[in-house]
Amino acid sequence: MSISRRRFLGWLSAAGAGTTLGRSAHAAGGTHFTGYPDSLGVLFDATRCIGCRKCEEACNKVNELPAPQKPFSDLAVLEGRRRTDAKTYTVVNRYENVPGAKGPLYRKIQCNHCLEPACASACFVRAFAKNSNGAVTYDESVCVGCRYCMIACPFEIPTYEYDKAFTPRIMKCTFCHPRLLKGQLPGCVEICPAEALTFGKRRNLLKIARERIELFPGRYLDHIYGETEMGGTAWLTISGVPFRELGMREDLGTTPAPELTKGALSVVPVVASMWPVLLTGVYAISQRREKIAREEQAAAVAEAVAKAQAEAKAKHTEAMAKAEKDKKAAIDREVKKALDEAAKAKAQESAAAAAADKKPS
Amino acid sequence: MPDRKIVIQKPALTPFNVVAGIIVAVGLIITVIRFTQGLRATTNLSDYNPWGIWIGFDLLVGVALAAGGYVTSAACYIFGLKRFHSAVRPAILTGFLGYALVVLALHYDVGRPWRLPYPFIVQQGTTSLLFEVAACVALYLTVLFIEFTPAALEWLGLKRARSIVAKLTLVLTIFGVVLSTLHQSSLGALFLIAPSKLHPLWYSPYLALYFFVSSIIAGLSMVIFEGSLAHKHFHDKMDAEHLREADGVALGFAKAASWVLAGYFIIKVIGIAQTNAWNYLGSGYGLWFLVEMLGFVLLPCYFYAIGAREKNLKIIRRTAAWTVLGIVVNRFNVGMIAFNYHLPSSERYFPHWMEIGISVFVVTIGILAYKFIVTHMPILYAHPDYDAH
Amino acid sequence: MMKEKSLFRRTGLVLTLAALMLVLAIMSVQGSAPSTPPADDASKPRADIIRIDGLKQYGRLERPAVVYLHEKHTQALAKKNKDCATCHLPDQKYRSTNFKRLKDTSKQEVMGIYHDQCTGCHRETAGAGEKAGPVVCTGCHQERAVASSWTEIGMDKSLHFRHVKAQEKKCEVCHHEYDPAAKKIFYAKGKEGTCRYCHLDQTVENVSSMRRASHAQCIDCHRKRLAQNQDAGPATCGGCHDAGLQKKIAKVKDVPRLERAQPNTVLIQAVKSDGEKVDPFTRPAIVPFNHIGHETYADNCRVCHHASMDACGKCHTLQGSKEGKLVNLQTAMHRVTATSSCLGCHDAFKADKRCAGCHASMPQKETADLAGCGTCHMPKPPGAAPPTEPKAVAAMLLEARKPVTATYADEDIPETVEIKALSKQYEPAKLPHRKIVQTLAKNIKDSKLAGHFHRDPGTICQGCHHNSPVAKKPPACASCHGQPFDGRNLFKPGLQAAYHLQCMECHKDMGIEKPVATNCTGCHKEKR
Amino acid sequence: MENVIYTLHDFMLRTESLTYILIVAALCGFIFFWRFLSERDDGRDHLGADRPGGHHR
Repeated sequence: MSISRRRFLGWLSAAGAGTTLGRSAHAAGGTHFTGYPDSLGVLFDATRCIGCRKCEEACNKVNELPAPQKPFSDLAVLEGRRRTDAKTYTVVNRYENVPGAKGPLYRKIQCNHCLEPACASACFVRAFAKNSNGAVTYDESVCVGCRYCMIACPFEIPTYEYDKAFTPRIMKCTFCHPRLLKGQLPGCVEICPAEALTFGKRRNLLKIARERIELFPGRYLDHIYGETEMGGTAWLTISGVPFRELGMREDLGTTPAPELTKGALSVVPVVASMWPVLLTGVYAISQRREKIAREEQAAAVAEAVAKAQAEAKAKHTEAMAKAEKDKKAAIDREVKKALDEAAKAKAQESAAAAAADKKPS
Repeated sequence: MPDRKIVIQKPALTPFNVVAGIIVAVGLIITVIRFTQGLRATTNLSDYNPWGIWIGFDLLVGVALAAGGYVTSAACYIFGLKRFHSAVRPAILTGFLGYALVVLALHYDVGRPWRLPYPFIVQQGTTSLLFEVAACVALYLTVLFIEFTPAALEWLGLKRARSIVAKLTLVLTIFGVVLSTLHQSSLGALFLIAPSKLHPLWYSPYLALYFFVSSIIAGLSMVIFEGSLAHKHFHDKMDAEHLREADGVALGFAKAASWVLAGYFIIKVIGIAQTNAWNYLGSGYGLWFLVEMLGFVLLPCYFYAIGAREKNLKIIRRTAAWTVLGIVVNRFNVGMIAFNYHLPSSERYFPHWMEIGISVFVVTIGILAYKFIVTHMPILYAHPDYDAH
Repeated sequence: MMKEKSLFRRTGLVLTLAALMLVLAIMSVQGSAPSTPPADDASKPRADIIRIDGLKQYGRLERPAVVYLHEKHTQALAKKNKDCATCHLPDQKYRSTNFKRLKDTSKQEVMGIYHDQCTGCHRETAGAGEKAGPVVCTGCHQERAVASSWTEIGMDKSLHFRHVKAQEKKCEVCHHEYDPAAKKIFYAKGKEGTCRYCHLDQTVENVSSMRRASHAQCIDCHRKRLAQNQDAGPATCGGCHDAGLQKKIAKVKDVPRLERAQPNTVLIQAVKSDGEKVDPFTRPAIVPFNHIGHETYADNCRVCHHASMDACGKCHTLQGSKEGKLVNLQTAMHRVTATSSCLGCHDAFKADKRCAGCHASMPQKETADLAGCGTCHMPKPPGAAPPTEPKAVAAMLLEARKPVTATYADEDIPETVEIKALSKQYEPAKLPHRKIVQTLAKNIKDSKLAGHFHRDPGTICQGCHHNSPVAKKPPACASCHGQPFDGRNLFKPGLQAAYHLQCMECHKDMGIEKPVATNCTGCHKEKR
Repeated sequence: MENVIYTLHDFMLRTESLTYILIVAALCGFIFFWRFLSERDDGRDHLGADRPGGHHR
């Protein structure tokens, strides 16, 4: 299925949180971000790379990384699949028997220096920075060592010094940021004998890549890897074979990393402000219901008491009236006296009953 | 009500104590290795697999299973379900211990643990969901600590302080729910940034919602589960109210858990529909996903319902244990099993025994702390000198 | 309470079983299908695989199409002295290529024929105690991955010549025309075209598909001749279509020219859309075309005459016509990406190892470089007056235009060139310059095409000394290539890369394995 | 796969349509499930009570 892996943060924006205020609203506000103007990049042309490992050697030298076990002139290491590690910022892998290719193909792996770096977006101490020259750099002095950047990076570039107990660092290609500041080329670019790495402003590199593809339609695929992947990267790749044949993922989508988490982040203030309101409301309702229940109970009790009293009174009056009538009707005094006593006794009885009703409240 | 002053003298070398002692000893040895030789010596973590069970289990599972605190206190204090009152303190205690242990475990995992406060005091990476998790966990741990203090203050006999804290109950509860909502969901949202690494059946724009809803399920189930364990082992510590309400708590929570599980199942299915990931169901991962969905969501949903209908506590308790296991399965899937699904099997992660050792060590410390607190503080009974707040 | 307890147990059990069954069902529907196909016949690639999916025309297939191995059945029948007639009924002239029917009538009927006849025969065979095919649904209806060696076969020049010879030049045996009024086929002498002009991929009305037509007619003829013990072509699937067996079909070397009264030379004629021919002599330049010369390079007529045996300009008019799919004459001749255009065909030769060294690094873009036009487009000869026969003019021009492959004299070519510019670590690299030029010159010596396009002795130098005018002493590389990543010229590599790209890319494209690109000392001697 | 989706609009048209059907099915299912869950409870319990805190009286 040819769908992009773009994700829709539907439920988040549905909660009304997607359209927060501010100058950075993406689609809704019609604003979008294109990265630093004139930032630099490198174009890797996979049809030119000869797999000499000079770039690895130069990288090791200019970054003062520890010497490898086997010398860089040993091309036998290309037999296996390698990746960047804590002692290597860049590696070249060889791909044999790629359909449609005349001989072996090579691909250089290093940090792609995303326009919107996932590592920087993921870092909770801002240890990563996207510099105006395009380099994504890392500040060891604040890093906690949580390795969330390694989870976040779609290219699996950041590595970690697992060997160190106290001062482990994240290790990754720096685009030779210090050298760039001094006006020098990145080590790997400088040494590449075949200009498989072309250095320049990213927008110019895109022009060069497009021109090469147009002039040699049979040699290149019509795609510049990194132009849109994960929102675009400073390092670009062109190739004559599908990028997956060179171990590059073609399913990364074009959504920049911050866009992936933007929706979830925008929910935070909404929950923080609306939850107390809602919960207090629920609390008030439950309190109110309890109160009503209490009042209703009290009212019911009062009503029962009043009713009992009224009943007793009515009975009493009735009894009195009856007694009066009897008194008048009766001739025999003894009979009359006896009735009087009986009436009294009844009144007492009902009073006791009423009192008994009242008590349990 | 049992007289808490009677201390029953037990032999020191019970099987429990022996096993716990060994675990603690081994844990301490591994701790030394970890902090002298680094993660390479103690873990199977690699550049492809930066997070192992110290995150997948200790953080993701730990936080989810500690959700009982906010769920129970919200039910009792906010929704006004007073008959669950006796369940609040044990739930808060386990919540507090859970979070404390999560933070403890994090010290093992991160490279420079003394820098854990850096996100707050040095540089704030506010675009990171991990920042939100860290902030909320830190705050919520504080909230839980304050919520828990009445028990400690009662034990210590500090009446004034206790009454001040008691007045804060509602505010603290609301705080707790807000913070829990945020970080429970953010733990899921941590993985939103890696759509290319998490298997499409588990990756969803709803990840945050899934984690939040399943934390409610985890909280409810843990309260039932712990209740049943406490009943078994600390029956003598419980007062009449606790014993009288315990069955009602289990029944009510079972019904709620069943209902939430039903909703959770629906949103999981809708998540598949939204990302159109149906075709993955036929693969091996699809089978495993179905095991999770049918075996650990639909099945407990049904058995909770049966248990609540038939008022059968045995079923409810077993289902609670099963559901807790289901939460573990889910967090493992998102954090480790379905994560990095694209890598060849040679690059996949399986924990080192020392990693497992530390996780078991941390859980053991939790159990020991729980045991100590339950035997010494008024958790499973109300203190005779104080009114219920 | 006890009763209820058993109730839960039962419901729980049912639920678990239901879940398990659901899992299994999903597995069997989705998981099993693409996983592992039965490997019975997968070992050896076959050319006789037929997918019986004719019911597609009546809507979606309810079951997987049947993978039918034709030769397996032919061989089984042959053992019982049965032949094609067992399954294929006689139609008007040839046997029907359908199974046990002449026409597809309805879904029910077609399905019935297969089900009754296939399984009927399988049952009968099995009843006789012999090995027989399946009789249950899934026995036939299952996705099977059988390795295929099937390759298309076409009537190339050699094969055609062998047929002409065998049929003693009786073209009418195969070639025919269709008369729509009489609904009959007839033979028209001198109008023979290729089969595919009429027999398309799909059957259209009365014209059967190429597949059906060729199977009916070719096999019928081959079988008849075989029956009479005459020399005949294959009558089995693999005989024509198996990649391996196909190679064993005898090839005639130096095939005599086809006899269809085709011209030797042609003057490419432009026609306006209304059919009016443009007088070629009013045009500034004309294109003479060596028809007989191109015949030797083309495998069959269809390479150029792709839709009919007519002049290009008939359909591809000056402005483009509907018959020519609006492709005008200019495009039809010049589009590099079209295989049947002049430039497209010529361009394909650049992939040859001998040519690729220079040509692979030249832009493939259709060039607006007018210098190359003159190779084909020639000014009209001064003497030829308008009424001259165009073919004769073409012959005259072609006579004047002969291929040239000469380059400069050896003494004008420096023997070695020392490249010192980049030698910090290494001794200067010694380039065997003359040897390279001589090799390149040798490579193109026998190619007429190359001879026409490398007319100037300096053309061949342009392979390396590009982007500068042709000259005996071209400028040195360093005069253009300086620092890398020059912001003012984005597309120009630096000197080192220019050398490496030029040398090593050329070696790669020409298949020269030494020196290996990563072996620095292969070219540069280490400095001591 | 025979049904290749090329546009976001078509993709959403498919997924959203299915989602609406699922929502309706889920709501209907909820009614029956709630009845199943609550029918043995004492009378007053048929409304509300679907909160994480469990049912109330």
